[in-house]
Amino acid sequence: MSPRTKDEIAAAIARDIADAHPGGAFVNLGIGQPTLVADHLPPGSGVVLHTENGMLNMGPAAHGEDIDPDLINAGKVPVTELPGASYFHQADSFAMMRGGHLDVCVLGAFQVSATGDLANWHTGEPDAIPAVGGAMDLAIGAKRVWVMMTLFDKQGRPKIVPECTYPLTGLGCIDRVYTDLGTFEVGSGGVRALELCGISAAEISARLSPLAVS
Amino acid sequence: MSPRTKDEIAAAIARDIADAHPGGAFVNLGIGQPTLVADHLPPGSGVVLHTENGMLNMGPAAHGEDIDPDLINAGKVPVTELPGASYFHQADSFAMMRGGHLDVCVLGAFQVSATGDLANWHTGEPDAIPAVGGAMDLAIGAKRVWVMMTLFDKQGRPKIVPECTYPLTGLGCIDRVYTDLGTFEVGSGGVRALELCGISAAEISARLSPLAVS
Amino acid sequence: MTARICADHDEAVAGTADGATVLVGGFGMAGMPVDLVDALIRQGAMDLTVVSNNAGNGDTGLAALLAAGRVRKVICSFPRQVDSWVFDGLYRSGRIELEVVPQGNLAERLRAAGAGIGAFFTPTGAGTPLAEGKETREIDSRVQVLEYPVRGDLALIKAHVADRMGNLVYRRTARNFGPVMATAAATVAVQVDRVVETGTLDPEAVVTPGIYVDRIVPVERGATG
Amino acid sequence: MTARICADHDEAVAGTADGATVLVGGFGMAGMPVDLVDALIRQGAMDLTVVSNNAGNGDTGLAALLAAGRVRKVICSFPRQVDSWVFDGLYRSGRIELEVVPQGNLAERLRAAGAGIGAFFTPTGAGTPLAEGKETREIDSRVQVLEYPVRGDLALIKAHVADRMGNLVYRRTARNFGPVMATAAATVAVQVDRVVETGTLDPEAVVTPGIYVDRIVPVERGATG
Repeated sequence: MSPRTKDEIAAAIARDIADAHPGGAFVNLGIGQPTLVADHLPPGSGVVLHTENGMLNMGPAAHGEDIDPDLINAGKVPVTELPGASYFHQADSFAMMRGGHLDVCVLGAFQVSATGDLANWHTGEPDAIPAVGGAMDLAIGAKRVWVMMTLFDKQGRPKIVPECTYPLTGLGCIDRVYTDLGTFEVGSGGVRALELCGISAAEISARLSPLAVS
Repeated sequence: MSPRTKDEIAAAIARDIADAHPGGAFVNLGIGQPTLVADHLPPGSGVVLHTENGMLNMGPAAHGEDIDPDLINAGKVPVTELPGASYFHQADSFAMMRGGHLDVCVLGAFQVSATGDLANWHTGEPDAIPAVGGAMDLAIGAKRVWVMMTLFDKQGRPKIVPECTYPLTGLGCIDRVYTDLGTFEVGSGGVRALELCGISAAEISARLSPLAVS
Repeated sequence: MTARICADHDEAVAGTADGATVLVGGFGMAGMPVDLVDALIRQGAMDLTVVSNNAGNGDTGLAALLAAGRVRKVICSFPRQVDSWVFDGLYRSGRIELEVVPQGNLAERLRAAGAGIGAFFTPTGAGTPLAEGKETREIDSRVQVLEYPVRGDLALIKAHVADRMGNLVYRRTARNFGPVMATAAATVAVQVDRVVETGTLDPEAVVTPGIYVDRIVPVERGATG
Repeated sequence: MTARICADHDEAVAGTADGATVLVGGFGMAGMPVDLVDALIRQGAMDLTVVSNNAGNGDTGLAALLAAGRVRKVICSFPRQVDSWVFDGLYRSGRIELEVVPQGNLAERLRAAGAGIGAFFTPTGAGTPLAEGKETREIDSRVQVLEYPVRGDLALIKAHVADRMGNLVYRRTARNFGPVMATAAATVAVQVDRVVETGTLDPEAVVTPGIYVDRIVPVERGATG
């Protein structure tokens, strides 16, 4: 088994969401790669997508004549509306999120710590302009918050770390991390590999060291 | 000039609301006598009535075929809807009130103190069942909160007092008191008679003593 | 889990545990989910805490639940009404606890529960007996009282129309506590006048999005269409 | 004072004082009241604090207000965007202050201002740099941050339709910050696609009741009917 493509990671997440929620689920997919998850949800999954700029039952991206500048997702991409949609204002939308009504939220990340801390909003570079958007709300705003990312950055440094070195988005908020090289649980029990893709357990342990991976 | 009837008190309040708000006003009329104010608003006053159970632009009481059990006021009396009405839930309705968006609220009272404290929800009798409803929210929930009451109770005791002996509804929240025997300002400046009806200044001072009335 | 259309009111309240906190919508009889409350009486859960604006009217609905001895405590703003004799009798004989909460604070505490707000400062009630023992702080030259969320295990509410995904619209002032209670309970059961196909309700006019709704019962059998 | 229909956008922003805090609706360009912001540029108020989700896109609207040097401080959740070069330049050269607020906290702080809530505890941001120096408290086994209201002197928002009493409905996700900002400012100016006669909007579907609205301008002259 080789490392997973973005689409394969997204497919794994989509399958796990559907399996864990046979009666349907309310899901928020963060900006960027997590939006790919929508393309892999099985037909009839009953998954309802929330976008934090104020909508439930968001449909796929809009093209051509379907583009409506008043109908966009959190990444400001034109989208469509599915039957059963509803619109609400920002305070109501984030109340829905903060109140724990969403089943799953999937986010990108710079780093996730072994205990589930998330860093995904700011590189911490001195001249970077800080911009958080809904990241901190999303991080604490679902019953389960999952991360989708590559396991190593472009310099080959692990992104699951003993402790985040980038500025935090949320404390102990992540419980699962889907990567190209496998799926990991994080949290109070430390890091546990649920599945490895194209890499051996020994190599993972070596490359994530000094983190212990069980 | 003789003491005012309830309708005359209500008419005085209605006139003062209209005079102070030539561009229209948003007004909440408490349960009981204050509802009489609505009948005395001049045509075209632009006054929009709020009822805290969740409606703006409430119309007069409903009769006969117009009665709809889903359309009631805070006193649970069937009412009607005027053009331009809107409905909202309880959190939104009290947010509107607490946020200071109403211009005037008119309430009944057991007692008002010289500094504007209000007691209107509980007689304090040991076997009385406490029931506050929206009274405490209304007391602090308008730019101006006025009281409509008789100046003396059935035993002849003044209801404008140095300090309330009944349990409080709100602190320093009342700025004007309309009574059968006159209209009074209360607040940090103490009690001031704006108008007396069928009673002399000397007699008011004597009967409200030890309160100083200016 | 998306909303489920129930065969009857009994199914909608099934599984309510003894000791549960039950939020009951309505302001007086407007928005009162009488059929769901009747079903809760049949269901038999004991030792309940009921959160509702009033404490029952006449001898039916919430009053009947109280009369059946199922309620340990009532949290409400206005128990005393001309027709609240059931509650009045229980209270006077010491057989029911009462927590009186200003109506706006009750609504805001329910909203806080649904919105994940840990606590909030409100000027309502400051300096009154209902704030006794509560933390206060002066903010913006105004004494404010710290109030905490009120959460339910079950909410029983009444709406006008639901679609099959649980999106709700209400009717006039019967909306009252429904939308906030729907956000504040682990399980939300709604009785509606009718159920329509998904896609029928205007997405701009939905008041309670389906995410908040678990169980739906049309009041009259056959009112699904 | 009930809402007034203005002859043009300039009338809707007249009287804005130097140093005012201006709430500007919109999420990106959806719901952005571009014409009102343009009028504010013409109006000339200086030293403004702008509260908006973003810090301007391209060279028009909010970006143009920033470029004109009228803004001392921006309070927003997401200044950095692909087309936020105006803000980026001002920020990097130290000519504008920035307060970054998580989007949900921003919305809730605006709501608190409109709802008369003195402050609230929220879990969002706890343990992060954006909560540094803020009061925290553990509630329900969760660290929560105390956040205060954000109030405006003026709110500029865009809605879809207004009636003559100022009742508003919005369009799709352009609703975003409009309804909360409308509650949170002393003066609320709204640009709408059209104005209809009072009584035309469904009272069940009104999103912003007219009580919150002061000044209304139809975007195109003659779009009143």
